Amino acid sequence: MTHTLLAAEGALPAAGVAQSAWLLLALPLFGAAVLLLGGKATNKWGHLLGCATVILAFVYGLTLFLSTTSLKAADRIQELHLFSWIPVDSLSIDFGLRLDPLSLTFVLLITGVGSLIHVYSIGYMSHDTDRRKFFAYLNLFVAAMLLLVLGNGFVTLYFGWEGVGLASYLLIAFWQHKPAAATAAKKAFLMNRVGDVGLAVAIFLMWANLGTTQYTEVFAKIGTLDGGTVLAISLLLLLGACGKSGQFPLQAWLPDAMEGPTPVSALIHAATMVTAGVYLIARSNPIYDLTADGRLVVTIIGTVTLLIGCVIGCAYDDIKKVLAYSTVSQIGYMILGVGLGPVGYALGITHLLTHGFFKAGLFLGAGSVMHGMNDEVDMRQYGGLAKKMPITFATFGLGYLALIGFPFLSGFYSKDAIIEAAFGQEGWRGWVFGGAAMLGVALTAFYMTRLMLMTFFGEQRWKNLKSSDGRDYHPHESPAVMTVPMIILAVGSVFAGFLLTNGNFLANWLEPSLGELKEAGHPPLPAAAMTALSLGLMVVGVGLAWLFVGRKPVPVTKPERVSWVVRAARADLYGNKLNETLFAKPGEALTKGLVIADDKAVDGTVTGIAGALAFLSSRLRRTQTGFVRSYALTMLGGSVLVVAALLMVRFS
Amino acid sequence: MQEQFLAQAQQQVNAPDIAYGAIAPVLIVLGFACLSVLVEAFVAKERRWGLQIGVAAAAIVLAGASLAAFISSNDAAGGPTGKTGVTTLAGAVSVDKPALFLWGTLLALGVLALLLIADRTVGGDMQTEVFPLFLFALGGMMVFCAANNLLTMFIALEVLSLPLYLMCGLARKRRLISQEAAVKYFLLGAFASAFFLYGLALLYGYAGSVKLADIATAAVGTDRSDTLLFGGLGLLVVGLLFKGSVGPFHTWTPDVYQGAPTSVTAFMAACTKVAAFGGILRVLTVAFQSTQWEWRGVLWGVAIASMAIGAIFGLTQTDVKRMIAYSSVAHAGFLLVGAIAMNTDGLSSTLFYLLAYGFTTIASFGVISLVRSGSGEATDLSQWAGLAKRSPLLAGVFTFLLLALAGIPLTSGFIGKFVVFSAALRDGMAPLVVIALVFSAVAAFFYLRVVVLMYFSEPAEDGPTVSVPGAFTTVAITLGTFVTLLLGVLPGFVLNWASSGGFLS
Amino acid sequence: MTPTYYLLLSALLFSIGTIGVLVRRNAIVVFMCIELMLNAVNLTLVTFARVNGQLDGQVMAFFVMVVAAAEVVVGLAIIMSIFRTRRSASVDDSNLLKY
Amino acid sequence: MLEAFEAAAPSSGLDPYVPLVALFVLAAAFAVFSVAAAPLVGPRRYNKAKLDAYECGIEPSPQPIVGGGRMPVAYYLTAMLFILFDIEMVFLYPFAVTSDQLGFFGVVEIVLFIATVGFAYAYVWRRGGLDWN
Repeated sequence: MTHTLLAAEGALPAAGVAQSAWLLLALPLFGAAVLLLGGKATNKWGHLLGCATVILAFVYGLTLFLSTTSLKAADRIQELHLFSWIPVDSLSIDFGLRLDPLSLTFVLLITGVGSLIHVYSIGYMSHDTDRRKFFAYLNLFVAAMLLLVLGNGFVTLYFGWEGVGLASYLLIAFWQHKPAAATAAKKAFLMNRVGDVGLAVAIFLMWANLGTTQYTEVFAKIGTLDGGTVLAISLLLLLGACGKSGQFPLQAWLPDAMEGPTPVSALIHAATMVTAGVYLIARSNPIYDLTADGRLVVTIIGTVTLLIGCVIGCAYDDIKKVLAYSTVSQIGYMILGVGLGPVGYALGITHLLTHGFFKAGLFLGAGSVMHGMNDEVDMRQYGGLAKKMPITFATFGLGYLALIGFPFLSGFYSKDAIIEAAFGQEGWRGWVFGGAAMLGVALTAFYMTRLMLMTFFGEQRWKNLKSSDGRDYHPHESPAVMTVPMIILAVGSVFAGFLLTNGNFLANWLEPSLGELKEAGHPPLPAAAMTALSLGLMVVGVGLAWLFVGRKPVPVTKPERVSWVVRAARADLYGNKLNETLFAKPGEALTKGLVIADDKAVDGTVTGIAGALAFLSSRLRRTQTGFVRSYALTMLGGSVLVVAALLMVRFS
Repeated sequence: MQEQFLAQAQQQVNAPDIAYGAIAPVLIVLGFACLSVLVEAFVAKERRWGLQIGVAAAAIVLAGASLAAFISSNDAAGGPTGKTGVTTLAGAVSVDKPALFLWGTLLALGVLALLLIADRTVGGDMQTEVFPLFLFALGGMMVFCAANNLLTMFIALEVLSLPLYLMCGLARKRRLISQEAAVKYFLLGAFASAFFLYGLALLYGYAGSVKLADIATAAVGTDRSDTLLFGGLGLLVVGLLFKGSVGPFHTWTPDVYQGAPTSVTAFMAACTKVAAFGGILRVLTVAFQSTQWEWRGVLWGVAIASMAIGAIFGLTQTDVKRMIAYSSVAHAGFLLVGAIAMNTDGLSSTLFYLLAYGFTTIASFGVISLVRSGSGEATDLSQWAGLAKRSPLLAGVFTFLLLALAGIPLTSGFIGKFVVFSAALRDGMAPLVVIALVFSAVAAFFYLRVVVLMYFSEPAEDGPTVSVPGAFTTVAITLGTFVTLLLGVLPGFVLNWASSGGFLS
Repeated sequence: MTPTYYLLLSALLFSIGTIGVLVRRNAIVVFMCIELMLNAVNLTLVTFARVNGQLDGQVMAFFVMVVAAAEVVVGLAIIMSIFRTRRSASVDDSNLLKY
Repeated sequence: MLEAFEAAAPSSGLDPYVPLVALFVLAAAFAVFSVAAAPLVGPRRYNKAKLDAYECGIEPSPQPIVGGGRMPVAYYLTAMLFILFDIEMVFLYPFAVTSDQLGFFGVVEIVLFIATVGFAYAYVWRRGGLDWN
C-alpha cells in the first residue's frame, strides 16, 4: 500500500521545471482562443499555430518527464497550486495540478499523439473551408483533456471531463450539414450525460462524507468510510467511466461518433478521450483497492464490453465502424485490466498506451484510404488497394499486426499480460474472465483480418463502381504531411509494447501513482502455455477470416442470407457465403438485437420518459386557465395544505 | 386599558438610535424616489425622460457608494472579519452581512434593470412614471431583506409590490395583456399579502411581539397554543413563497411575466426573487430555527412541488417569456432547497445562487426584448426558429444564458446549483438533492429545445427581425452575460463575500 | 371577556373574504373581499393586543389600514384602466394570458 | 388555547362599551325593519326618478346599461384621493396625543411624513387629478 501512504503524506509542492506546468493548459487554450476570436484573419496560418501550441506542449511535457525521472521515486508526486477556485468556509476547492507519473504519462500520450494528428489534419482537412475552426476545437480538446488528467481533485477532473465532452460534441458535429453527424453528436452528448450524472453524484458523495474532493485528502480519508458508501462511490465512478469510454451499456454513441472527421476519431475516439474512463478508475485506485465487489463489477463490465465489441465488429462493412467497435472492445480489455486491482492497474495503462499508438495509426490509415477513395467508407467498394497505397498499406498493416497481438509487436505484450492476469483470478473468475479475453483474441484476429483482406487485397472492386456522388474512384497515396505521422505511429506500434514492458519499465515508473504491480495469483496454466494458446487462437481467427473472405471474391452488395443455421452449416462445405452466415448473420442478429435493445430499452426509456413528461405537461398546462379566480383557488389549496401539514406534523 | 394608557403617559418616550450610515443606501433610494415624484410633477413632459433616468441612476450610484462606504467602515471596525453588522431603528432593521450582500445584489441588478427600462430604442414605450415606481420598489425590496420584525416586513412587502403592480400595466403597445397582467398580479398579490398578514397576526398572538427574535424566544418556551405558532408560520410562509413564485403559489408568474413589459419583467424576475428569498432566509433562520424539525418536511414538499411544476409545465410552453417564467418557478424550488438547509453553507450558497440567477435572467430578458416582429416583441417560440442563421451573435449569447439557466459547467448556474446542492447534502437532504437533480435534468430539456430550435430549424418566412440594440440594452446584456461567465469560472470572490457572516437577530 | 369569540369572528370574516375572492366575478367586489380579509386581520390584531395587554396590536392595525388604503388606490387605478379598455370589470373576461 | 387567553385577559373592561352595543343593535334593527317593511306596507308606483340610482339630482353618466348605475371616472378618482389623504390622518392623531412625550424627534418625523404625503399631493395637483374634468 505504498501509494496510500504517499497519498496520506500529501504531495510535494512543485519545484523547478514543474512550476511552469500551467503552460501545458495555457498553450492549447491560447491557440483555441486566438483561432476562435481571431476569425477569418487567422485562416492562413491558423492550422500552423494550432500545431505549434500542441507541439510546444509536447516538448514541455517531455522536459517535465525527463526532469521527473531524475527524482527519487518517492518525490515524483508533485502538486502545483494555481488558485483557490471555489472557497466557501467548508467547501474549498483549489485549482491545482497534480504532476505524478500517471498524469505525466497521459500528458505525453495526449500531446505526442495529439501533435501527430494535428500535423496529419493539415493535409486531411486541406480542402475544408472551416479548417481554422477545426484546429481551434482540436486545441480546445487538448487543453480540456490535459486539465482532466492534470487536475489535482475530482472537481477539476470533472471540469476537464465536461470540457472534452464539449469538444467531442463540437467535433463530431463538425460537418453538421450532414444530418447523421448532427444526430451522432446529440447522441454522444446525451449518453455522456448519463455517465456524467454518475460521476457528479460520486463527487457529491465524497464531498458529503469526506468533506473534500482533492485527491490527496480523499485517498487519505477513504478508508474511514463504511463499505457500502465506498461501493456506491466506486460504482458511480464506473458509470461515469462507462459513459465516457463507451462501455456497456453506454457504448452505442461511440460508433456513431465516427461521423466526425477521421483525425477526430483517431485522437478523441480512439487514443485519448475515450480512455478517460480507464484513467479515472486507475486514478481512483485507493478507492477500488477497498472494494472487491466494486472491482468485480468493473471486470464484468470490461469483459462484457470486449466481447460485444468483437462480435459487432465482425458484422460491419463500414471501415470506421469496425475500427470503432474494435476500440470499444480494446477499452473493454483495459477496463478489465484496471478492474483486476493491484495486479492490473499498470497493465491497463500499458495497454492504453500501446493501443493509443496502433489505434491512432489504424484510424489515420483508414482516413488515408478514405482520402483516396472519395470519402467512401464501405469496404465492399474497396479491394486490392495495397498496390495503390503502399505506405498506407505498410503502416496500416503494422498497426493491424500490433492489434491482433502478433508476436513481439505492441499488442502482444500488453494484451497478453492482461489475459494472464485475468486467468490468475481466484476460482471461477479466472476461467470466465481469462476465457472471455482469450476468445476475444480470436474474434479480434477475425474481424481485423477480414478488414485487411476486404480493403487491401483481392479484386479491385472499385474499378467498376462510382462513388455516391457519381465520381470514379482514383485511389492514390496521401501527401507526406499525412503519411509521416502514420509512419511514426507505426514505429510506435511496433516497438512501444516491448519498450514499455521490458523489465517492467512502465509498471515501475507508475508505482508512485498506482502502487506496486502485484503478481497475478495462481494461473491455472503456465505463462508459456497461455501465450501459445492465445497465439494459436489468433492464428485460428486469421485463418478463418482468410477462409471466408480471402478465398472468394467479396460481393459488392451484401449477399442475401440464408435463414437457418443448418443451411448455413451446409453452405460451409462449399465455403459459400460462410462468412455471412456463420459470422455476419449471428453477429448481425446480435447487433440487431443490441440495436433493438438499445432503441427499445435505452432510447425507448429516454424517449418514453420524455414523451410521458411532454404529455403530462401538455395536459397539466391546461390547468393554467387564465382565470384569476382559479389561480386564487390553487393558492388557497396550497395554503390549506401547508398549514394542515404543519399542524399535522406538530400534533401527530 | 385606561390605566395602561395613563401608566404609559408618565414615561418620556426616547427617540430610537438610528445608525444613519448603515441605512443610508435605503434612505437614498427612497429619498430619490420622492425626488423623482417631484420631477414628474414639475418638469415639462419633453424633458422628463432624460432627467428621470439621471435621477434613478444617481440614486443607485449614490446608494452603492454609501453601501461600499459602510461596508469598508464596518469591516474596519471589527476584528479580522469585520463586525457582524448593526441592528438599528429600535430593532426594526438589521443591517448584517447577508443584508449587505443582498443590498449589493439588488443595487447591481437594479442597474441592469434600469438600463433595460431606460432604453427607448427597442422597448421603451412606457410613461416616465416607471422611474419613481422603480425606485420605490427597489427601496421596498432593500427594506424587505433587512426587516427584523414582521410589521416592517409587511410594509416593505407592500412598498415593493404596489409599484410593481402598476409597472406591469404600463405597456402601451400590447395594452390589453399588459393590463390583464397587472390586474392578475394585483388581485393575487393582495390576496397573498392578506395571508401574510393573518400569519403575522397569529404569530403576534403567539409571541406577544412581531420581532423575529422574540418569536424565536417564544417558540422555545411559552404556554400559548402551538396552533397559533404553526398556523401563523404556515400563512406567513405562504405570503413569502408567493413573492418568490414558488409553486404551487406560482400561478401568477407565467401570466404576469408574459404580459408585463419585458424590461419590467426582467426587474421583477431578478430583484423580487432576491428580496423574497432574502426574506425567507431571514425569517426561517432567525425566527423559526428551533422549530425546524416541524416545518422542514413541509417545505421539502413545497420545494419538490415547485421544481416539478416548473420543469414539467415548462416543457411544452410556446412563448419564450412564459418558458422563462416556468424556469423561474423551477429555480425557486432549487433556491428553496438551499434555503431550508439550515447551515451557513445553505445561507451563502443561496445568496450566491440569487446573484447568479439574477444576472442571467436580466440578460435573458434583454435578449428577448431585441427579437421583434412588426407587431412588437416576437415572443412566440415558433418565430425563433432558425434565429442563429439570421443573428448568430444574439443566438450565441442566448444559448449561453440558457445553458447557464440549465446549470451547465463554465456558467454561474452550474456553480450555483453545485454549492446549493452540496449545502443540502451536508445537511442530510440527499433524497431531496437527487430529486432536484432529476428535475434540473428535465428542465434542461426545454432550454435545449430552444437552442435546437434556433440552430437546427429553418427560419420562418415572415420571421422576426432582430433590432439593433441601443447602447443601454447592449451594456445590460453584455454585463449580465459577462457576470454569468465570470461567476462560472471564478466564483471565489463572490462566494467569499456571501459566506462572510450570518444573520443578526 | 372571551377573546375566542373575537378570534372566531375574525377567522369567519377572513374566510368570508377568501370565499368572496373565489366566487365573485366583478373585480371591484373581489377587491372588496380582500379588504374584508385585511380588516378581519385587524380584528385579530386588536384582540391579541387586548389579550397581551399591549398597544402594539392596535398600532399595527393602524398600519394595516394605511396599507389597505394604498392598496385600494392602486387597485382601483388598475381596475379602472382595464375597465376603460375592455368596458368590463369582470375578472373572467381578462383571459388572454393562459396555458 | 382558550385557557391561555382566559388567564391573560383582564376580567372586566367591556362595561363602557355596553351602551354602544345597545345603540348598534337598535340601529341595525331599525334598518332591517325599514327595509323589510317598506315593500310590505308601501304603495308600488314607480317612475323614472324613483328608479334612478341616486335621487338627489345628479344624472348618472353614462346611463346605466343594466342594473345599478355607473359613476363617471372623476367620482372614483376623487374618492381614491380622499381615501388616501384621509387615512394618512391615522398617524397624526396618535402623534397629536403623545407629542409631548415624543419631543422634538417626533416633530421632525411627522414633518417628514407630511412632506412625503405632500410630494404625492404635488403630483396629483400638477397632473390634474384635482380638476373635475
